[in-house]
Amino acid sequence: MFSNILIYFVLIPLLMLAGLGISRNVKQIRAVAVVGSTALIALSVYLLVDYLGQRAAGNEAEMLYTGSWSWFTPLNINLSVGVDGISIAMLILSSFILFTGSFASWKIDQPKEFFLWLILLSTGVYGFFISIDIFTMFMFYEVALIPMYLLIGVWGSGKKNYSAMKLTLMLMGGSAFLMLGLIGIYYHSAPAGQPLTWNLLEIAHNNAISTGWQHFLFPMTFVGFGVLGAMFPFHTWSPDGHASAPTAVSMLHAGVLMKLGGYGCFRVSMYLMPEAANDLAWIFLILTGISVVYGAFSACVQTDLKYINAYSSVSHCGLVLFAILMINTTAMTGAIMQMLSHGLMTALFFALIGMIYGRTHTRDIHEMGGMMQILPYLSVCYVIAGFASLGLPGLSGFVAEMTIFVGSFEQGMIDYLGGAGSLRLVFTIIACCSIVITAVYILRVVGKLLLGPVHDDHHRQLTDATWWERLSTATLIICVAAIGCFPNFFEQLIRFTFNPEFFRALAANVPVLN
Amino acid sequence: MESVGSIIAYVVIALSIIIFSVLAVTTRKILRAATYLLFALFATAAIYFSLDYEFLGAVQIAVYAGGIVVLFVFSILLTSHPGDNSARLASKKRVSGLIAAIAMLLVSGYVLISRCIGVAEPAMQSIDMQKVGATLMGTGHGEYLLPFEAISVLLLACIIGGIVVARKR
Amino acid sequence: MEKTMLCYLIPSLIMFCCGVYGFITRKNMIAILISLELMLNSVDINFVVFNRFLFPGSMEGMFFTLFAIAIAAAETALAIAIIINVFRSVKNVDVEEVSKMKF
Amino acid sequence: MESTMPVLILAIPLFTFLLLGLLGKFMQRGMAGVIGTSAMGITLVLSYITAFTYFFSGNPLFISAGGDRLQAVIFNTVWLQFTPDQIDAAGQIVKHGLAIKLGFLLDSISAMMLVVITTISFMVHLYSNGYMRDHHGVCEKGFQRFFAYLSLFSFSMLGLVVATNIFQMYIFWELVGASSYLLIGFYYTKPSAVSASKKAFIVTRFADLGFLIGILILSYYTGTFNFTELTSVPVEGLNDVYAVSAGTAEHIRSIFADSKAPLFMGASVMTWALVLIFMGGMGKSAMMPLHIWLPDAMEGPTPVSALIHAATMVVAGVYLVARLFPLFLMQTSALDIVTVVGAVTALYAAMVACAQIDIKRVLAFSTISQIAFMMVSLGVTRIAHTDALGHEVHEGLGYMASMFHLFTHAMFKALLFLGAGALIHAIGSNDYTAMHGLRKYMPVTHWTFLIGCLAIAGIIPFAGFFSKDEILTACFGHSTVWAIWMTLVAGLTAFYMFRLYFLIFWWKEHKVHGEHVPHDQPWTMTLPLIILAAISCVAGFVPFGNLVTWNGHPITGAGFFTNLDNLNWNVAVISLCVAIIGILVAMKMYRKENPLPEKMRSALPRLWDWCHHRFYWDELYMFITHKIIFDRVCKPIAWFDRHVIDGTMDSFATMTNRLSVAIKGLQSGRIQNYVWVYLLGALVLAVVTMLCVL
Repeated sequence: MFSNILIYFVLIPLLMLAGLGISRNVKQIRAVAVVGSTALIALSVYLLVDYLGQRAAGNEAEMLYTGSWSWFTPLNINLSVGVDGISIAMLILSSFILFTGSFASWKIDQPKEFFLWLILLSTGVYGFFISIDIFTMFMFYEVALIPMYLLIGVWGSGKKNYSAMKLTLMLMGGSAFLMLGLIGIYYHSAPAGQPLTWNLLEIAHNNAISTGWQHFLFPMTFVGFGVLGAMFPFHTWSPDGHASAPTAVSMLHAGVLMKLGGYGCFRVSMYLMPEAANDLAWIFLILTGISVVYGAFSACVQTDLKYINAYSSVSHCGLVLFAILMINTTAMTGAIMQMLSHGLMTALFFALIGMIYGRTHTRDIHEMGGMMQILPYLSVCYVIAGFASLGLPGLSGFVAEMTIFVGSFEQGMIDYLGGAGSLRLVFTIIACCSIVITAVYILRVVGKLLLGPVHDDHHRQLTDATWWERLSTATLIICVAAIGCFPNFFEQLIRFTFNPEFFRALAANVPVLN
Repeated sequence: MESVGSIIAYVVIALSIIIFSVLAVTTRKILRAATYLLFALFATAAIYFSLDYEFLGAVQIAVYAGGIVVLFVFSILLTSHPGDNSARLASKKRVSGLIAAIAMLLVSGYVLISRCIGVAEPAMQSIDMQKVGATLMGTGHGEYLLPFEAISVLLLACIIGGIVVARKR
Repeated sequence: MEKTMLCYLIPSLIMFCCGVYGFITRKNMIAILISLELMLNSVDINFVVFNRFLFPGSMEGMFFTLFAIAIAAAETALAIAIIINVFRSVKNVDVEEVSKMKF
Repeated sequence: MESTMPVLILAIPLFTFLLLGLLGKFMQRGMAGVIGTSAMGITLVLSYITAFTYFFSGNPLFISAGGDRLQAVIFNTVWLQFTPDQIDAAGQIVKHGLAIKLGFLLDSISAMMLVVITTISFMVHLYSNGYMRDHHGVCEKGFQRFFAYLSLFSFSMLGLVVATNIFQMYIFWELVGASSYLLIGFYYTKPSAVSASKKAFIVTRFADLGFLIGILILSYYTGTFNFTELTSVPVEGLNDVYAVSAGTAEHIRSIFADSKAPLFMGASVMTWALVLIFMGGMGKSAMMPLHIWLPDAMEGPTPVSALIHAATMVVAGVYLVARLFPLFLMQTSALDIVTVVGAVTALYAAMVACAQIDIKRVLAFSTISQIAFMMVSLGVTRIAHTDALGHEVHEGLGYMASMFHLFTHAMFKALLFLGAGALIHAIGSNDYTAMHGLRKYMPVTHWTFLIGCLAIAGIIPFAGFFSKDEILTACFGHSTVWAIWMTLVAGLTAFYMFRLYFLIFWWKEHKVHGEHVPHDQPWTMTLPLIILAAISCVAGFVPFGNLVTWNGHPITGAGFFTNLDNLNWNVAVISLCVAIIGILVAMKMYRKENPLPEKMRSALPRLWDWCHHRFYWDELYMFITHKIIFDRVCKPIAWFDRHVIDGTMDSFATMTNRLSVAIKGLQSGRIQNYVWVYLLGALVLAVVTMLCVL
């Protein structure tokens, strides 16, 4: 069991928990967090290199590093692990955000308990990304959700009890749908007479879910994961939750946890139920298409920095699901890119907002102004994050959005010219409009918050970023710029999975140019 | 045809059961309630005697009247001042109590009267103590060693529990 | 005039109903306990009566009553211990007032 | 040509940006200026060498045996692969997948643009070393940042013009937009600058939306982003060398025409694609109705206005149309739209420029008007035919004229802006009312400004004369109506420029306030003025007809004075007359202080108001964005989200809560209640059973 590298993604966080248990003072706690998260970065980068090596050596298997250990035999539940390029991308994302999140919570109250929950949360996240058994996947999913309640409820700000409760309840509501869907999948996972299984690959291989059942189970799982992916109209936990959450939790939540939704949607819903995906995509396409512009428009009139960013997350995460539903290689690649990109830049945003809030004790943009003169470092970082968000080339947002738009448009035209209706085309164009609206709200914030004269003279005494804040933000900016400058590397990493041989939903939708 | 004496005895017993039961739940002085209970229990013991269960009657008097009521009295003395009247009952509560009691009475009474009418008292030999003891200690069919042991353990547990709960901290 | 089974069962039923009434209406916990004893007692009578009238050859009813008396004693002892304990902490034996453990 | 030099042309400004951006605050301010300027100087030299090599070396990579100029892809690397290459069984690539590549396409227009950009950029760098200091020579706060941004802009603009594919162009298009945003908002403590920068970015972003959709349509049908595949054919025997070909464009048109849905809302899909792409150009080049950001963009430092908002970035739209010109030529309806937009904008901007007080605003509207000239010139270009005046109009004359005007306009408009900058620096105000009669105090500025005005008015032999003449010739070749229209605009141009000139330097004697006497600026500022003035004098003789044509095929012979030979004198005389009339009217009205302008204004109050308020476009936009989009769209959506969507979610919670409160009474914890309910329940059951059984 320990010869499988993936196990260490769960094992290291568990060791960190043990380390936290025995650490006595805040220095030891920080040391555990930093060392552990650095180890996780190292592990994920090593995994990436090794993975690329194996692929280069001609390993054509769908998932690598697979392993399976029996857990509960009567129901055939196993701890099955395996990764492909997408999981690896997500693992790297998680590691970096955990790393920067640890630095962002350098001065948190009750550090021991805080990190304990934070790391438990990330255990769930890692477990989710490495699992290919949908039961353990679901279990890790729940492990990731529960600590959120305490993290927001205890360390949050504002109406934290309400927000924590709302977030947890809505996500749990989603889980209820999800569980129904997953159990349904289990009972149709194999043809009659063969043993049932939870294993993703086996279910996909068996291809035994009848179309009728798919039509029932697809919406269940898609909505279940979609709630976490902030899909309209199940997104309202996001603004309140993010607004109340402490910095690192916002970062992890928007940066990684919301990606669980998108990842689950494509790994479970789209992957296991291709026929339903093709048949029912239009419903969710409309919802996610609405998410994209709706979130952006809502962000335009918010005054709380975190609300602005939460609505922008709704818009960007909507784009992820939107692109997944295009069932087009390019668009889906773009969706994963967008997950990476949004994860990093929204973490950066939340980190910066947390740092500014920690100094000014307000998040209302009308009560601040001219921060560029007072906090130049943080302000410049904020501008960079803003540029990434509005899709400036050279930063990650651009490549993700463009890949999505190109793919979506292609699929839209294929539909339109092929007589399959113009829904995809119309919604692609509507989604494209978000680049303008995004620019509006980002520049509005930048103009009000950072530029212009200093609004409040008390703010003149504030000090700029400390070293740990600089480290945290600089790391994220470098990641954002790395994706933005060398996108092809990531695209190639991701693209392998979107092979119609593996991904049956695509088979019905192979692009044909004219 | 029964002897007049036994009929009179029966009437006295039945009346005292009814009267003391009613009094026990309606009096506002708790100590009196315990006393009425005592009389009701004695009357019950009398029923047992009249039905030829002498041993049972003896146990009833010894355990119930002798043990439990004394416990009641002690606890009443411990928890209330003599002469205290309990508050008047809210009429809502009394009505609901009456509804429940009368409904119970009507339904059960109807069943009893419609079903059990006219079952005469068959002849029965008086049960001697030896048989009781043998039955209690036996392990065969219709014998009660296991429940007996269970009761013993229960009583022990109760003793310990009572001590633990009531012990001063 | 013959003493039928009904002659015993009716007083027992009335006793039971009194117990019910008392149990529902009384506020003093000891009074409630007294009501409970009344109900138990009436059930005991029923057992004995049924045994005596319907199955005169066997002793099940009697033994059941015997055990019931023993258990009732145990239960009462424990209940009174609890009541005294409650009284110590809240200076009251009113069942309405003892609501700290509720919800 | 080895590819190090082109790489360096792009890499040096980028590196300078990173250097100054990251380490700028650790260096002395003046040092940053020196680094930025010298880096730009190196880029200038490299670009000149590259352009010279391209135009004059006779290298077969750049010029065909028949004398046609070719397109050479110096390098091209995949940056982002969208769809994989299709590979056949033998491992050969059958069809390239859709991919964004980054590369360097050297052809006549990109070489020309390299020269323009680096020249102006270098001048502006040099000039900024003087301009961005106060009167004591102390550098302004943010000096390093300023040069970093300038380097970023230069990098982006160079990347834009050498793009090998339309998506690379889009990438750098966005980057110039961002650097423009940063530079307009350079004085970020000034609210007006902040809102101007925001406006510029958002308006151009809106236009870019059209550009993006246009790209998506075009790339879907053609399966490529590459200019060389859209407009050119490979040259036999040479790698990565292409010749512009109408045949390829015709092929592209047939792809659209043969598709399943060739029409969309009555117009062909290709027209839609081209018009949407042109919309991007309209945004960047400030064509009506997307022009509103440019006047406000004057909030930026004046050198920035000279570089970005006069000479380089704003002509990106023209460049874009020129880049895809073969496609436009195949779809003349798109060209007609270009013409109409250009012509309307030209007149509009010229009228507005006549009624502005802020000298930079006058120049800004003049820029809009002049760019519109270039657009019109592109729009009227057709294949060879005989014009209304009986002259043979060469195929692609308008294209050549447009590029020519782009080149000359860049020089003289940068000159005018830098001159205006010198005035503003000296006076400390943007209004001509604070200037008047400065000719004696600032002679260098005065003479160079005059040269700029003569050039833009189109007086022989200054640069503007030749290029404007070619444009008007092309217009006459296409349509007399547009030709007359544009000639009138040319007259108006002469009028408003000289109105500006006279109001600044004549009108009345300058009142000197206190000790501060306006004077010429230090050499770093005057030298660029002189150089640009010199270029403006001679740029008209550059044989563009030989160097820059739409298909690389020279229109005219080589040689320095060929432009004079090739003049269409009929048109030239008309335009000269119109220009001189314009100048004379301006002279009459503004040379000496007199009541004539006031009379004119009161005679036509409505016209003055409309022109002065720019035909109320800004108010209209304000109304649309604030009153409609913000108040009628965003706020209701936000309200809807909070109250309807969130309210629904909350009401689920409240309902559950109410329900549990309601049920809670049942679970009262009172044993007596339980007993009561239990007993009655049991009795009811008993009764029911009895009724059923009995």
